[in-house]
Amino acid sequence: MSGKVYATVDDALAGVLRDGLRVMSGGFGLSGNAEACIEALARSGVKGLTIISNNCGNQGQGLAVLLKNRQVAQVVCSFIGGNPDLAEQYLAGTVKVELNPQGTFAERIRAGGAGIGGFYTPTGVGTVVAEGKEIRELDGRRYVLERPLRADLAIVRAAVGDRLGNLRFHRTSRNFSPLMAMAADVTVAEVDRLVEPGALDPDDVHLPGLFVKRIVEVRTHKDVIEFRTTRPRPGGAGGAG
Amino acid sequence: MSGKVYATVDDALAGVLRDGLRVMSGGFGLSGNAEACIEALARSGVKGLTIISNNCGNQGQGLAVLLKNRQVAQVVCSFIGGNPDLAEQYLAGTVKVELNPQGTFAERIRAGGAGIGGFYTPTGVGTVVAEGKEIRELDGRRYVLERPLRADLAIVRAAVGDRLGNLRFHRTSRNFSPLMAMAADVTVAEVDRLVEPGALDPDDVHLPGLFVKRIVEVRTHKDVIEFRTTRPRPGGAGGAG
Amino acid sequence: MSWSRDDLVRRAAAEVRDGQIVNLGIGLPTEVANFIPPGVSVQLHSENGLLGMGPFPYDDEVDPQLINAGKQTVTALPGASTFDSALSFAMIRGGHVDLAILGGLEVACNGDLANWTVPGKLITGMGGAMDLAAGAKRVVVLQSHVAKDGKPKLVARLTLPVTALACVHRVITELGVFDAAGDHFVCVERAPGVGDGEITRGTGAPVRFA
Amino acid sequence: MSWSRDDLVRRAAAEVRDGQIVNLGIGLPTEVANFIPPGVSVQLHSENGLLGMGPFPYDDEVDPQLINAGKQTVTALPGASTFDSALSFAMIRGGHVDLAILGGLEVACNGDLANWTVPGKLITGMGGAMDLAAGAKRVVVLQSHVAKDGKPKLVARLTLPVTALACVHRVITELGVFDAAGDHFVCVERAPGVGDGEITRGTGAPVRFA
Repeated sequence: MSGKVYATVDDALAGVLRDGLRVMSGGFGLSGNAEACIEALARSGVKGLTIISNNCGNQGQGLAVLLKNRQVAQVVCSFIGGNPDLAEQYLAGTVKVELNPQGTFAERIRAGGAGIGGFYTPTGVGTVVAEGKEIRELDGRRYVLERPLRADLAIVRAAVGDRLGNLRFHRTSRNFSPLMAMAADVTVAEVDRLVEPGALDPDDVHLPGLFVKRIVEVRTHKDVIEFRTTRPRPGGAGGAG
Repeated sequence: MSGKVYATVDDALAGVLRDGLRVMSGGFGLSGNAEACIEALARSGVKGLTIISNNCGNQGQGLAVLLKNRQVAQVVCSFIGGNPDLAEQYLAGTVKVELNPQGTFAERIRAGGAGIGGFYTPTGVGTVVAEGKEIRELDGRRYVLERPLRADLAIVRAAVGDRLGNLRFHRTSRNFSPLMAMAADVTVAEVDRLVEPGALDPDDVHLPGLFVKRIVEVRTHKDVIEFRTTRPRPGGAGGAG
Repeated sequence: MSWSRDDLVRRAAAEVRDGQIVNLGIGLPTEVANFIPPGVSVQLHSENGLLGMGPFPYDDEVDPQLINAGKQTVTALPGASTFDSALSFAMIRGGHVDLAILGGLEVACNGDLANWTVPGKLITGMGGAMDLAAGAKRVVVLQSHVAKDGKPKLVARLTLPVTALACVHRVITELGVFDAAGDHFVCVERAPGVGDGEITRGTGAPVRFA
Repeated sequence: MSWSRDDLVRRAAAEVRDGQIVNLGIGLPTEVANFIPPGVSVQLHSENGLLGMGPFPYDDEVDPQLINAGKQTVTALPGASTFDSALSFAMIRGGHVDLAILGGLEVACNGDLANWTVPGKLITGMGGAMDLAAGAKRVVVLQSHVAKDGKPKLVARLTLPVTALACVHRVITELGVFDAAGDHFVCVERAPGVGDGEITRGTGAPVRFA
């Protein structure tokens, strides 16, 4: 079979990048980002991007670099707090922002990947989110009709991937990534560790490989922590007196 | 915390069983069934059940025992081939059958558990399945509106479960079970092996424990195979000459 | 004498029942975890994909890929599970989260909640607030009784943009505990020394005293 | 001389392209797996929750909880994955299955397919047939050219209950290979020695010969 494995993220993204691309990017804030893919997007200089991501970076880092570079025309997300680059360009009117309730955001992406034409959710009824959308009462409860989200490209990061594209995520870095991988024409996975088929037990796969078109091993990540919260070790050797 | 663990399936089902109950049952044909729970349902003698299950047993076994016992009033499923008990009672008009495309069946159950009021699927457009349902064109494609399925009780079988209800399934026995566990008021899990919290890594859990209300260890199962298909081991010691 | 910040959080912690699945909103509600009474065992849900969230890690345990919805580093307790955002919000929307304790800007006596944005201020987005408010089985709001300018935050009708309609069961403020009861609030508990008058004057909707 | 059963299955196997995700229907289509040409590597999808399905197990490998959609015991190849039915049908409905090879009862020249039930016969249910027909990127049907009573099974308009509309790209019968082309079929290949007349007479819709 023609392989899915690429040597570098630039190779993996070759032929896909263009101005006006719709890009889904997994991760929650700066955690679990496809860091090398984001850097490659920045290097490429493509413009007019629509970024579909929960936060579109934060604190000037991650996807916020694309904002700094003025490569982004629109952001579809659920939360933009802590992202001064986005706030500034949104207020200036140079970037359009479409806010979604986070659950609706996730479900719209899932619908995009699962061939669902639309779904009724109770979230957002009576709010600004429902404006212009169909409201429908079903079995005595009111719902908003929400439509699927799709993209040209999804970039996701996983802890382990095999040559067939099967992925396994670490802890809370899973978030939107499996959904986005389903909802994009091309999904590029950036994995901490690339393994041979069979190294992952079939029951251990988080995202089946058919959703991943290209895969590249990237061994080191910055893994920026937004809020490093810890507690003192009680009576520990290094504990405070 | 008041525990979820019960000593026997009869204990686990106590207080839930009644005539007219809507029961979801995981498994694909006779594979991956909550066998002990099904036997307990049979023993209990409850009647007028609605069984929501892909096949409702097969070959006179599994859920078909409930059919034999005349405990079933209605079956919601996708396939009834190979189930003479169901065919007979369906033709006699003593059991109602609601057939669903298998993907629609799965998605309706997921919707029931996920608080989705309805969804548009392309499956079934132009077929008997769409009769009496809303057909809607969205972005140039026609869809059928399908509604969620819920139940009073779900019975599922898993390979491993911990005391908090976290489950892990073996191979293709997962099928509808995680979805049904989400969509029932009470889910009883019958597990081959019960372990302490922490024995399953958080990333290894297939179904988070909040969906399982009661859990019982059942170490042995019949594991009936409907079609035992094998191939000869090439040149193997016991191979045919 | 109205409740202190810690009193408020401690009173909120008393809302938690043994065996519940609980989601604590970002900010003050997060601190409720520190005051859950002994013997009450709950599982904390974090909407970014974690059930069974534990306390902050020791310094040498920090995992950049194990965070809560406020993007703080956390731990996973034995029996925890991780999952994607679609399943996480299926839990919320499907009514599998027993209790959400959220911050508030305004609560109306019919249970309407405003807690995600103030017109004219920099928008931050609703994140998971609308899903939690609309989906959790029980919603308890922690907020101050009145705004800094003295304007009531318990009102007859919201003036701020809605998060979800008819979703709040109970509001806890420094003055007491108030249940949304349709066309009025019911004061079910008072902070020590707080009189009817103080409550009535500070509330923008009728209050009945239980 | 029309194609034998094995010829038919071998011809169907030639439809499979390297790297594809392929779902093989129950019955004759299942046998296509045995004829996939060397050098063509595909992953077989079984809608009960398996991608990367392998051949039948050796006798001592049989796992009652590892079956295909026909409930036969199978194996999982290295690189296989298992999943629940919602994700399995998300794959199908979402267009992630490149090719479905299905059995047929009737195919209309506009691509409409009937393959799940015959009125008056004992109903068995559609199982995954409607999802596969409506969702797979390409649908190839394997069937006999005419029914036992000589009635055409390639028709201008279905007479049997629909499985999915406008979904079939290609039909392979013992007489040849036919593409659904709107108001006619295009015969793109003939079994050796089969003439235009035989095809035209056995087909209930106009046929053009490529």
